[in-house]
Amino acid sequence: MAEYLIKNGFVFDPVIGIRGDIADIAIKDCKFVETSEVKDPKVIDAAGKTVMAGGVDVHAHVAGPKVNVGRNFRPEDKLFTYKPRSGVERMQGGFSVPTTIRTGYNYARMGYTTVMEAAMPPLYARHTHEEIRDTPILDQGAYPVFGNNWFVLEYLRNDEIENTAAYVAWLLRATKGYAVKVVNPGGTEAWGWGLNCENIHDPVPYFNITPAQIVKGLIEANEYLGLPHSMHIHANNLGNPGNYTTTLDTFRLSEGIRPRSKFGRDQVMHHTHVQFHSYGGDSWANFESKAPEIIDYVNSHDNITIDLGAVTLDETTTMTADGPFEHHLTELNHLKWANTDVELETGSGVVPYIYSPSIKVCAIQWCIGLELALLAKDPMRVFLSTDHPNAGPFTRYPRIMKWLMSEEARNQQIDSFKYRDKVIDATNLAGIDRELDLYEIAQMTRAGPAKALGLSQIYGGLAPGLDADVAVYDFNPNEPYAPDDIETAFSSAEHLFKTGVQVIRDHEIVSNGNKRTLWVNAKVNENPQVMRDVREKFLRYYTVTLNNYEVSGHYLPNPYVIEVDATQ
Amino acid sequence: MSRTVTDVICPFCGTLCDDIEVVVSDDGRKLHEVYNACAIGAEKFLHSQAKDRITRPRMRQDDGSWKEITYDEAIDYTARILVNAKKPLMYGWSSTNCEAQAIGSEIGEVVGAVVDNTATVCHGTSLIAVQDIGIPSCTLGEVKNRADRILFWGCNPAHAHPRHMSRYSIFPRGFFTGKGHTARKVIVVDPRPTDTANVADIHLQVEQGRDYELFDAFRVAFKGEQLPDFVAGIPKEKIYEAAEMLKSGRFVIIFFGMGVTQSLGKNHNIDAAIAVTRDLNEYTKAAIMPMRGHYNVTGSGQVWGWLFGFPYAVDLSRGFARYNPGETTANDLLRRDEVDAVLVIASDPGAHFPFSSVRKIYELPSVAIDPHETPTTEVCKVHVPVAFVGVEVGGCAYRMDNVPIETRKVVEPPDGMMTDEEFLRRVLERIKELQGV
Amino acid sequence: METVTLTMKNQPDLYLEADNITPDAFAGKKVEEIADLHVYVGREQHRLGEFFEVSGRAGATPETTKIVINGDLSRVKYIGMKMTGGEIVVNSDLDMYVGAWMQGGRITVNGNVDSFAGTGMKGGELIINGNAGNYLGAAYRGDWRGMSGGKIIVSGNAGSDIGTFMTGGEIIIGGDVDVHVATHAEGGRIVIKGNAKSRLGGQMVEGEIYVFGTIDLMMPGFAYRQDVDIDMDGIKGRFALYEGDLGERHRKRKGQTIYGKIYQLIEA
Amino acid sequence: MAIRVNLITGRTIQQGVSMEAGKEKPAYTAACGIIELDPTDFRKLGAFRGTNVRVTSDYGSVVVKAVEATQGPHPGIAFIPMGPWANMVVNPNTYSTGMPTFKGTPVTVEVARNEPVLNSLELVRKGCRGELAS
Repeated sequence: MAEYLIKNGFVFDPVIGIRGDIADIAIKDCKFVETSEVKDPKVIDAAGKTVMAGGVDVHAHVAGPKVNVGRNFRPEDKLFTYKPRSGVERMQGGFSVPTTIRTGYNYARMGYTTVMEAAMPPLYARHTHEEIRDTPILDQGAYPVFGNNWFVLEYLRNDEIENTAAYVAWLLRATKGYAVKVVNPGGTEAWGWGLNCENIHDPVPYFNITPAQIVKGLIEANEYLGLPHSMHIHANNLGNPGNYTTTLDTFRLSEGIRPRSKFGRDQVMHHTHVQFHSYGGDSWANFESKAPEIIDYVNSHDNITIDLGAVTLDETTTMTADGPFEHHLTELNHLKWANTDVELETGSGVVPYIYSPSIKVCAIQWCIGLELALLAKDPMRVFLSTDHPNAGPFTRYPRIMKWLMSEEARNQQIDSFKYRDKVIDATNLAGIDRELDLYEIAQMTRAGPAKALGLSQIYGGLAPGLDADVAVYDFNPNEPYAPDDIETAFSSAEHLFKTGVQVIRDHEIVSNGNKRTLWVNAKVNENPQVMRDVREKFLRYYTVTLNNYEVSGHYLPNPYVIEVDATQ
Repeated sequence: MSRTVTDVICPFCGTLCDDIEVVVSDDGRKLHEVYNACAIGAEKFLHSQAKDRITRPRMRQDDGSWKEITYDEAIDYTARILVNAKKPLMYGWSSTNCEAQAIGSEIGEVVGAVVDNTATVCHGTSLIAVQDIGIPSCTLGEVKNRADRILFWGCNPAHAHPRHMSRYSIFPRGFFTGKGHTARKVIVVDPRPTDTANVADIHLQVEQGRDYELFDAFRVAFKGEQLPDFVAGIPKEKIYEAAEMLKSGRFVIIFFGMGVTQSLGKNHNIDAAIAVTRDLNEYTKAAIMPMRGHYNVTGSGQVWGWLFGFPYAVDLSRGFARYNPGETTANDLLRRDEVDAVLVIASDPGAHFPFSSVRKIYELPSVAIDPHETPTTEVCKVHVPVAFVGVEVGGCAYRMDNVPIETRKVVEPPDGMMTDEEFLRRVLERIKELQGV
Repeated sequence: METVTLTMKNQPDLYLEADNITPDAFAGKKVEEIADLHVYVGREQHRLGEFFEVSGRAGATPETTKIVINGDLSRVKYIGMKMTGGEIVVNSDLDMYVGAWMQGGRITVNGNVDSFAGTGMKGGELIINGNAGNYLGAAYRGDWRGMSGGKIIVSGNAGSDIGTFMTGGEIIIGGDVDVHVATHAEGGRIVIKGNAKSRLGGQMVEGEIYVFGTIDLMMPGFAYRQDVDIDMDGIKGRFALYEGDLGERHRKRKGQTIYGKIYQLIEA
Repeated sequence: MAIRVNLITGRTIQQGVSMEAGKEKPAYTAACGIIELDPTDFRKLGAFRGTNVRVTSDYGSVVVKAVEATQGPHPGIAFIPMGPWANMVVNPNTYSTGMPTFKGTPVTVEVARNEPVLNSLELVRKGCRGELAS
């Protein structure tokens, strides 16, 4: 393995605790090492440039069945934006839902090296892994969804945490999944009948359980197992005016629960794309931001982490396992609607959406996403995301960084809104002068997400021993710059190393890398009841046999297995 | 002695039954018996054992006879016709695994081909409709566990998907459907009283080619608006009755097939069918699903979806991907003389394309990769026999509801035979040699 | 206005993709530079000059550039694609995508054109003195924003799927049309001076279709409302007005539901 | 005598089974080299069941064996199972959708008692070489 020395860059790294000082970063055998340990390194001159660890995305929809529905049913999303093949790069298409090839390359161009697929329907796990396999460069894992799963509903109806945990462990292994994802708990099962669960106490039809019981039970099962990541939730009532109370109710379900994990995380609940869950008012007419109420709660409760789901004001494609929400959306915008309900497990929907700066609600949504970040007290617990592609494509992360780092850029955007004054009235952003620095950006995009995922032993920083994922950006924080310079620089890393392999050199992709797929293998005590229930459900209700369900190893050509021992 | 392999996946139709049992010899070289499969599926497994099977590539000679050639010669020929062409067509892909499809996609990229799959003569028009209006759908287990209203429109599962009705749609007892078929209402729309129509509560014998009008009439009926006395040969009272039967269900599923995708209107018929489904979701829960034909035509659309962003008819000739059925679809390309070489794999356009297109294949440099002897192999210059996917080699396939299932190898192919995947991998290597990269 | 004349001298083995033949690409260029523009045959890239004699001169801007094309162009695609101004006159039949996504200027084709002419058109004029193929003035696959402005005039017949997802602009057909007209339309106007077959206005939300000749079969979703007298923009006479598609959802304006409208001539 | 009928094509279980058993085999010809006619159309044609007939459309012509509809009645509609025989006569027009019009081709059916039904390989081979009688 080659040795590298990245010399004289301005280094921002919360793990080492270095805030833009000039330092050298050494790489040897895929890992960061002390500079004294490299003998004959290739030297990268980073003088005048910014150096950060590889980015970590805790929540994006980048691989699997609904993503591919989004690709295949939107040919117009690829019109005139295709990038031809050249050099090591294969052809790349799609704007809001890029092909797997473009997904890998474009994340790398932004300096990201790890991306988690946020919702994997277990029955479609094989598909998700096929796409992950064909996404170059990135390390990836996928979160199977549990919040509407019949096993979970039946066990938690009777508070059977141990059985739930045993089932979770079995399903993580069967699907090669990474974490416990919950989407609109109970609501998507209700959608099997065209219904929904609109708050945490709305009972799930036929199953005699509430979303609150599901969420609390899955947090407890997650901690019973001590998984690397916490339960990761998209709460009920997404996208509706006045939903912030549901969000706060959901947060409160974590109260009093502490993490029981040896993977270094502090939270027991990660709530995702909180922008979509921070709405006040009771109609689109008096729709307003409740970001302060939401972030106050997060600021004062250290067992919660969130990601933003920031709106980028683009034409995009929404996609979620929240089936009833997508139906609601297509009723609003009358655009094409795809839906897939998945037997015994989950559902999903896909609808194109245009976040127009000329529409008041869209502009308010944009403000809310940024408010959450700017009002956050602990950037180690609030992560940058667009819930790609729901609030906007991930390729806009550098633009969000610009908005977070520059009040001038925010004001330009606010002033261009068609309903500027009404938007200002309904939000708080115009009064916020905070400008994040690159250290805080590194917390929100590197160290924080890595820690929340339980992966701070390999990702998120530049400390010796960590995997050598590092980006060099052509950006000098000590020279004057225009807001757009931030976006330009962070859209195109000058150099990128992924696990010690240089994948970008002089802004050009030079290698397809050495991608890995992460999954969690949790060992539990033998549980004959759960295995009997599994056999029974496959025999009677599934349409595939149990023996054809598990994803076999060859779908993960380069796996990275995290072993968890929950036998007791 | 023999042994039984269970949980075998049937590589015939999009129903992708995965409960087949196959009895093979102890050494795994002979396949003796097949259980649980339908007549067609059983035949597919058994045919792999045919004594007169072609096991080596062959090339057509000037005098019209075949000459056996080596796999190396076949690889070289295939690579050369693709490299020498300005715009080759690589067609088929539906009866092979996703692994082979992925390599084929890369070949297409490298040589600037148009890749198209059998959806082009099957559910391609459904895919166009989905792009125009979307598709509210579900997995087949949702149908089994919830559906109490079943509408088959322009499809005849009794013949084309023989186990569909018993495994998924009309007869099974599921979680919320413990009474099986007795609690389900079945409507069939077809210009013929098919064997499927015989088990229906209502058969609407639509005037052939007037499905679009009848779908529209359903939508008018849902809204309580007035209909003409007859639409598509059906009296309006029957349309109102059928519309009410659908609205009164708790979970409606519409299955549709070639009767609507291939008749006048094509994508519009499906567009209107999906609109009917959307409408029904105002009143109850409804889903719709195409009855996909080849067992892995769906997978081919998925692989190209994630690699290129389009499910079929993908033109890679200019180094990037373009898509427009009517231009980049196999029959239009052949009819219009837009391509100058043809590779056919895992399908039989010779039997299933209009003859005017078949003759174009005959006139071009061409290779057919197929375990069978077919009308396609008859008109191509080179025939490359390969192992049967799902019988002699495993690999991933996607069911009609897009559920991916890994097919199993149950028996050894004849000695020395290549798989699709191996052959294509070697072709790709040879192409890179010829291109000097 | 300056004029560049192209004369086809060599036929492509397959089809020629000539998206660079627009006033936008030619403007401000010398003859040699125009001859150096790229055209494509399959995966091969060629110079425009390999297929065309190029003469005359281009204007400084698209608006001041006219292109006249002679020879047999029946195997040439994408003429005038995305053009924003100026003029193109083609004295030949053309293949697909003439004037696709055009935004301004004028294209005159003295001959027939194949399918997808005027796809996603936003503005300008496309005049076809001949017949047009299918998908004239239609949306690109999957796009719900079809032809939104400009005008297409066809002297002869047109194929199926005219004006799919049309939201604005006008299409005038001198002769007959095949099935599926203005499907999913949410605006715009289509005038058919000859006969129509069936499926006019299927899933139509808004917009107008005028038919001077016969209609083989009216959609069940269209209801006869009344006879109306019209005299505007060259449309004159007594028409039977049908509204639909009743199966679709429709907007309301000032308390009134807005429908798609089909006007069929009763007497001139 | 000749009759005009509306031709549709599609799968039958016999077509599926014989296709998987080998398209070069006689069973495939027996399953697909046929046209299913309604009894009323048989009467109009004035032919017995099992007679060879020539089916002709604007797009081509083929000889198949006439049999009685197995899924009828459907007067005025004729059915040839999907395959090379049907594809000699179907309407190849795709209306720019990629999909030929496999269903709904007007055809003429006339008795052709002495003309043979070719097997599938022969049919396409002779067709490609221009050796078919019409």
